[in-house]
Amino acid sequence: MLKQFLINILLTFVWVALTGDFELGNYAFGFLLSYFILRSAAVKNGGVSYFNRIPKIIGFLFFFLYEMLKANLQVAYDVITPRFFMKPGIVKFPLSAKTDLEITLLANCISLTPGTLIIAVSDDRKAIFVHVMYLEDRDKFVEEVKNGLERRLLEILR
Amino acid sequence: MSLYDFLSYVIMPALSISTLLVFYRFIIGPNVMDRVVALELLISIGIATITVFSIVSDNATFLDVAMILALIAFLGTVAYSYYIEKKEKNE
Amino acid sequence: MTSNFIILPLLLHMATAIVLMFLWKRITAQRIISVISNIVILIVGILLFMQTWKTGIITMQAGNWPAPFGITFVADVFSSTMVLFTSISALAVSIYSTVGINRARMKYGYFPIFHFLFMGLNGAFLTGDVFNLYVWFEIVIISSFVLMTLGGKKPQMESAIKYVAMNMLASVIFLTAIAILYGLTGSLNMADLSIKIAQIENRGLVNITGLLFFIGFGIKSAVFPLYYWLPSSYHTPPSAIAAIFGGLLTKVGIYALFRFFTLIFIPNEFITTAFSLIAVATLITGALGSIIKRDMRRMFSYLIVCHIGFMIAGLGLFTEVALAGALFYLFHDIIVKTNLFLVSGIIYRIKGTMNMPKLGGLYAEYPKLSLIMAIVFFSLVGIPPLSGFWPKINLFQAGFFGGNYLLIVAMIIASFVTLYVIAKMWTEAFWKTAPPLDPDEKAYIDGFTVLRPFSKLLLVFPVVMLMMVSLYIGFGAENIMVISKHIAAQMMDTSPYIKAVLGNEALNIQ
Amino acid sequence: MNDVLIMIFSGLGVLFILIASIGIVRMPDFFLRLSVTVKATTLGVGFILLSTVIYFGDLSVTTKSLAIILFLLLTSPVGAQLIGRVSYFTGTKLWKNSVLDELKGKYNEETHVLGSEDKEGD
Amino acid sequence: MLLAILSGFLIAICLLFLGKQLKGNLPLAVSILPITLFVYFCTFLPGIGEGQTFFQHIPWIPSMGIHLDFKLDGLSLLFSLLITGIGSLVFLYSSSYLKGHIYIGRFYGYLCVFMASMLGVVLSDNLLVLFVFWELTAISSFFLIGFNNDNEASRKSSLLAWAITGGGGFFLMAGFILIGNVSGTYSLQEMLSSSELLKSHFLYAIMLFLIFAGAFTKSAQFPFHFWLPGAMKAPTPVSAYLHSATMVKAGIYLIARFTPILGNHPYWNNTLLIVGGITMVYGAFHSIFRIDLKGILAYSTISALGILVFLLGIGTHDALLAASVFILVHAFYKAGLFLIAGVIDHETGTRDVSQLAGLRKVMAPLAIAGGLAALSSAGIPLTLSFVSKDLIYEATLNSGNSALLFTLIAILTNIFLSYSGYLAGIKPFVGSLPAKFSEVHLPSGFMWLPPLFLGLGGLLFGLFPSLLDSSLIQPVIHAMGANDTVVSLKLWHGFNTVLMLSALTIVCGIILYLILKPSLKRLNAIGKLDSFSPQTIFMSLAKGTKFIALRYTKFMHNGFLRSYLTKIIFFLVCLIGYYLIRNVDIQLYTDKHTAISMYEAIVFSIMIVAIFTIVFSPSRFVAIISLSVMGYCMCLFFVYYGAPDLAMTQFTIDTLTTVLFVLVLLKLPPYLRIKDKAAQVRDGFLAGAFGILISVIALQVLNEPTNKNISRFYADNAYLLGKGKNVVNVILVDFRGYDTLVEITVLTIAAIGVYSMLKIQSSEIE
Amino acid sequence: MKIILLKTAANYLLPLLLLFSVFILLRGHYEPGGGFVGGLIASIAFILHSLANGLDSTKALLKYSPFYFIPFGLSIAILSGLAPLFVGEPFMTVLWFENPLPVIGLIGSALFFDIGVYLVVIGVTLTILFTISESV
Amino acid sequence: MELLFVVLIGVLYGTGIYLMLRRSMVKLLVGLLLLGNGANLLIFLLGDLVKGNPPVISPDSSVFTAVYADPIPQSLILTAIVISFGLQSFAIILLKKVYLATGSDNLDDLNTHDLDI
Ligand code: NA
Ligand code: NA
Repeated sequence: MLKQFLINILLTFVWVALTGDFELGNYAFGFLLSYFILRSAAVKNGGVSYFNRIPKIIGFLFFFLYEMLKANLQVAYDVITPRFFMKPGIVKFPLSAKTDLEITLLANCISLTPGTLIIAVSDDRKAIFVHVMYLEDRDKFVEEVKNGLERRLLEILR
Repeated sequence: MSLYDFLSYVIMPALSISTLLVFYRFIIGPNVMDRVVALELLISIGIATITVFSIVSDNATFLDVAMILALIAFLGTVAYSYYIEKKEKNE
Repeated sequence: MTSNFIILPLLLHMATAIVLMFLWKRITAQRIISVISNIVILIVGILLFMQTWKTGIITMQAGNWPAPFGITFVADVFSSTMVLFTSISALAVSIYSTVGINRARMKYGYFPIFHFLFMGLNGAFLTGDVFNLYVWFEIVIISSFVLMTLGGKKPQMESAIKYVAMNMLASVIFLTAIAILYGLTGSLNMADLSIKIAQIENRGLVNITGLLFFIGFGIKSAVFPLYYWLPSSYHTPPSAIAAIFGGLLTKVGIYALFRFFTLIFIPNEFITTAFSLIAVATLITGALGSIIKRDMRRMFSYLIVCHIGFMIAGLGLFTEVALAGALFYLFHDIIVKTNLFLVSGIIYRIKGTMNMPKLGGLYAEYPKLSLIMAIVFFSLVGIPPLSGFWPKINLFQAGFFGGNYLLIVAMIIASFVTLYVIAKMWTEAFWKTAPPLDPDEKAYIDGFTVLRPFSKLLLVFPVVMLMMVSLYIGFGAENIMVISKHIAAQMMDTSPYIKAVLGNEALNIQ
Repeated sequence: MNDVLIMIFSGLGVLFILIASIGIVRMPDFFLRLSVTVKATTLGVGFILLSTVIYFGDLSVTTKSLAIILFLLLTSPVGAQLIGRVSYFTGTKLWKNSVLDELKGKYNEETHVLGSEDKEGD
Repeated sequence: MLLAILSGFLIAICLLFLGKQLKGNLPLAVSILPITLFVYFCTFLPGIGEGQTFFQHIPWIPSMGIHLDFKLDGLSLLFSLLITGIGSLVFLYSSSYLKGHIYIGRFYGYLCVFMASMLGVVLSDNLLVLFVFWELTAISSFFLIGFNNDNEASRKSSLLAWAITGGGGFFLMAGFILIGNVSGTYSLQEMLSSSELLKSHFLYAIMLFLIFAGAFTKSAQFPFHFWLPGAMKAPTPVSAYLHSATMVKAGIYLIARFTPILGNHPYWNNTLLIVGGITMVYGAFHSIFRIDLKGILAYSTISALGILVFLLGIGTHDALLAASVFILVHAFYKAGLFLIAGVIDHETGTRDVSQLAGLRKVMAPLAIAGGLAALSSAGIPLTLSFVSKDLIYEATLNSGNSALLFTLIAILTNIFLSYSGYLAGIKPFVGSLPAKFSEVHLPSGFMWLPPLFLGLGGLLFGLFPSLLDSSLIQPVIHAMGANDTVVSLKLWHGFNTVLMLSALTIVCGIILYLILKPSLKRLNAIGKLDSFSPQTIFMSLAKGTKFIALRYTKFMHNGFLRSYLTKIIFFLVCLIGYYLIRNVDIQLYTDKHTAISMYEAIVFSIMIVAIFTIVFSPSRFVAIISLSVMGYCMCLFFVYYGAPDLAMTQFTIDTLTTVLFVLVLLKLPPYLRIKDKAAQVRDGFLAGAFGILISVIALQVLNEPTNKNISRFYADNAYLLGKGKNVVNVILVDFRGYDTLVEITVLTIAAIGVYSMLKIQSSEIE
Repeated sequence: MKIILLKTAANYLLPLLLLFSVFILLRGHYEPGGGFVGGLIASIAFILHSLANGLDSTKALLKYSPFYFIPFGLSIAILSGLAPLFVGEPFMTVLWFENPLPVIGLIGSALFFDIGVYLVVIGVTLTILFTISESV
Repeated sequence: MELLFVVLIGVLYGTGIYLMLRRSMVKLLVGLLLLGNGANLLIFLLGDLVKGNPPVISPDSSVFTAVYADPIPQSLILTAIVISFGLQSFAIILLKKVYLATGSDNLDDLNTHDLDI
């Protein structure tokens, strides 16, 4: 119930921002609109109580941006230099994340950091298969992701 | 160098070159999924191009197109993978 | 009556179609509503015709935007007559369909599509805007696609591909022509175009645009050498649908040709010569095709092609007399061709085949029905004083007047062949005793006799109704001829049309 | 000032895009190409969108730009995963220098089920 | 007069639709109609005799100059009397001939239609009205010949008869219209004054050709005669009525009618002489070989019709007079012979003249009738026929340069005709009665009285020809334009050349009769000539036409869609390309064009490559994905050139189309790739030409200034009046909202179509 | 395709895209967009949903068969065109309410027309695609 | 730029027809699609090209202050695009249905009935 409401509020803000009209009427309209859309779409998903997580979210965002930039530069270097330094491979990454949302966000984050790409999620949701460009040590890689991305993400979501 | 010139003579050409490169991959393939990836990248570059063009022509209206592209391109990707998965080796 | 009255014929069809969509699969209700709606529209059609006949051209500026800025609907005598005849056919076919169309087809949207199709036809007749005409054409063709494929039998599908491909090609050419027209004039309003086109100095380009329109409409009207879709497809759908096709689909192309080449692109000598030659080729091609076909509906298809030639001949001769003749022929043809396919449907129901060698004995089994059918056939042939005869007089007159002897020869041949094939069909299907069945063939049970009397009536009544109309056209030819001459005169002098649409000032500027 | 920022952002954006484009041409196998493109474009397009935000300085443009970025972040990895998965299962081979393939043998061709452990019974 | 004609049609309609309810003596009741009409027309005799003409004018289609104008003059009256008079006899005769036939109602219906139409033909003064009735006679003839429609020969003959006469009819129609065009009227009466104008017109020959085409086909002139023997499939009273006494004479009537208008011109006379001459000899010659009674009569009828045409061709006063009388005479004796043949057939079951003999013993009154008719046919003195034969010889003898030839032809013909007359009228009755006919007895009086009556009539008028001359014949030839002389018919002219010739004819006829016995062998002998008879030629022409039609139709409509498309595009390219090259000064002005920027050029080249990938890619999937690339390039162009709405829509719709393709293509068979170099090159040329054509036209249009008034109006008023700032959208929902309404309807229909096509089960249909 | 990532993404995209489609629809009179594109985007949202979750779940979500959106939308469009007839204006004359509403701006019958278009487009697109998916 | 458009249009028309003349149903359909795009571009071109200025009145003005692209061709193309979408979807389904009926993508397999007499 609360989750739904929060999403409703969120969508209202999206609406207001999208239209760029900050009058009260627009909020009301946006609220009603997203209410009806949610009602009709009846999305079932996990909401979160935001407010205590906002700092963590911001922290995560910066961590993520940093990772992204860093890795991007590495890939960029490899791409524009004539020789390839890659050691690609597909790694099975056992999941701690459980819900669809958690898995999806984790997977997206992994994919967005260069050098790694989710190729598949097992149908029993126990593992994801990651394509890694610079695979020096399989276990070390799994460990890094577990403690880095996955932990931080789950902290926000749970 | 004005912003306009920079965008027109550096950014747009650079984007165009990217487009050409990706299109080259699109043409050579070698398999269909390569083409799908190339198409997706082409559309992303398109989004960028339209965005830059909206600055060049000083008209925010075009951003809407970019937005639609971003929203909808995904469906194409889903459809293609759906196709490949179902179809397997019929070609 | 406000000018909104003009668009009632199409709005009512649309409204009916929407209501019928809500009543999806409730076929009894659909049947009743469809027939009632068609009766109402026919009344509207009659009123509209009387209105235009009495008061001249009526216009409606859609959305209240003055022409040439908005879309103008124009009802002159030509369009209102077309609407009237179309409505008559529509009523007949809808009554016929209540029994003549398979229930499964009704459950899958036959009636809504039927009304959409007629909405498209009426729209095409009434619009005064080129692009709007394109849009109405699209309604017509997509509805015809659906009707053509409704039922999904294999021959239907096969012919539909050809039908669809060629009609879509025609649409593209039409659109191409519109593009050029807009590039030349910046306008889409027909009356406005009439003025603007006349002022363009580069006549070559203007005529090329006209020729492109001709190709586009020509495919739809099935003239030589653009007619292939017609004999490929008309024999496959059920008779009621074929009746709409045979009676009306090509006619809307003809209507557009007449409209365009009398209002916007006044043909020069090259174009009239081209039209004449095309008319000759169409007449001959249709005639030759009809000679060899032994399937009744295939033969009728070629006769449609053949008779299109008479109408194109009117454009080729391009005199008031000729146009009047072609128009008369057009009106006659709508009614008769519709009826022809309805009749073929009844025959099919009785005998289970359209193959003439296999048919037989109809006259002995159904003498009165056969005589009614005979009147339909003879109207088609143009046995005087039935309806098909009178317009030929005008065309011959104009042919002699213009020294177009080739055309006259072609018209004689076409008339002769029509007479021959119909007479032959009569001797085979009606006179001959039905041939014995092959031993391995299953005997067909007469699907007509088993019907309840009321159902029989629903099948026969439309035929009789249309027959009466064609008898009226024949015996009351004076009235039709006066109308046709009136329209032809309006075609030769476009200023009333322009004045009605754009107001008096437009002509002064010119 | 704004102009310089815009130039920087757009320049960065184009750089990433260019790199991705070169990547897609040069990379030796499909998964590598996929890998290179997905994020580079997201980042590149993101930067360019940021420059529009600065240029127009208008809330609705900002929202739109952010919406696009958000969208790309959400959809492009998912898309890449779809493509990657399908490619793998339809038999796209890994690069010859690959070091590990833990996905091999986990997909059941008949049931189309992807297990987390190796297929049982064979 | 209209009433007289209409009454026939009205009764016919009743008969056709209530046919089955008519039983018993109703046929006799129907016979009252022709009798009444006959009496009615007789009442005009005095007036006509005094030189009066009766008119009736009822407007019908005034806007085309078509009125129900009727004119009764001598010629019309002669025919009207024949039509109703012979009609009365035939009506009565048929009541017995077809007694108990289930379709007797129908039969009388057709007969009434025919009689009324025939009256219409001879009474109409308006050419087109005349034509209306003309065609109606053809159609009633069609129905009557095909009356026994379960007989294939009967169907074929009726079709042939209609094809020939109907085909001629269309020529006639063209001729009438041409004459109407030139003279400015369709009224025969008014046309009389345009005679010179018509004859000096440069299309005079065409007029003649067209009119004669109609008249000759109807009157069974060589080479169109062959439908007439076939028409003998009709019940015998019909043959008597239509195919001998009346309908076939419609052509003669027409020629006679036009004599004062178009006649007296070398083309006119010579054509008639040649055609008539050939026909009379040809018909007469053929008649002597037949053994079927009706066959004999058919050919002798053809010959008689030839004589009439021939006489009209001579065109002198004498000839016209001879023709007028001969019309009457021929009707009398030929109808009589037919009716007799009918009785014989009806009673003995055969018409084979080689078998028939001695019937006088069982049907004496008929034998008398037969004798009278045969004598009449031979022109034995005391019959009217004798008078007529005299007149014919007189006409040929006085016909100027070719008199000798003409006379010889006439004699020859008449000898043959006498022979065939004896054969039909006397042969069956003389000799000894074969045993198989001993049971034969005289039928009801309705059947034998009419022929007897006709025979006696011939005798009566032969004895007192003056009954006719001033009351009827004089007005007739006046109507044909010879209005300067007084006619006086005499049975006895004294001993002169003409009498000698008559006597010669009779004698030769008798000799011939005595030598030549009808036999199958001789029939077969003449049958060998059939291989180059006009009928054979016509039939092979028809066959040839059919063959050509088949080849042509299969060539044009060969089942291959690509062939159709090729033809369409080829036509388009030729027509428009030709016009473009001839009439447009192709020029290239680039000064007004917008500049090409590098990124546009790149999008352009990508698009071109994508298009060619679509075309040539071996994989369907690649083609479709390239389609996406192409659409996306278009989208970029739309953005560059200020069309964001378009870009959005194009992109969304392209994506949806892709999804559709993907869903549908899943289960399609492999992409078809057929290597056919020749076809590829040919299509490539055609497609290239088409593309270039469109490009060139587009370039030329770009050179023309565009009037932007309307779009300026939209731009100026979009916000002020339309209250919107996106002009495109304002156009879509407001200025041109109708387009949008229709367009969503198109979508609706497409959706219904897709839904129905996929959901409907073929098992539900039929 | 039962792919977790896709499913999740589609579930979140659905409301977002629907919202966006309404946005596009309503502002069409002022900026690019309108009933068409709006309707197309909404249908794409549902199609995506159906590709990810299966057709049945999308159908359950919609409650009504998309087919009935069509006559419904057509009715709205045609009624908005008929409205001016009661004021004595020609068919499809746009009527405007006196006062502008927040967000949407002036409300005119054109807006209802566009809403009709929106609904028809959704109905049509979904009918077509769902029918095909069912029969593939 | 007009020249490039002209070339493009020519190529679209030419290749569209070329594809329609092949024997494959799919190619036929794709050909029609290309032709439709060609026609749309033609409308666009002949309505005159104006770069970068959509026919949208700026938010702070009630009339156009600068040049703008002609909105009429755009609205025509929009209508045409949507209509051809309707037709194309129908045609695509038809193609599938024909395939189900005949089991072939080859148009030449569809001429069984045309030659019947
Ligand atoms: Na222009
Ligand atoms: Na121009």
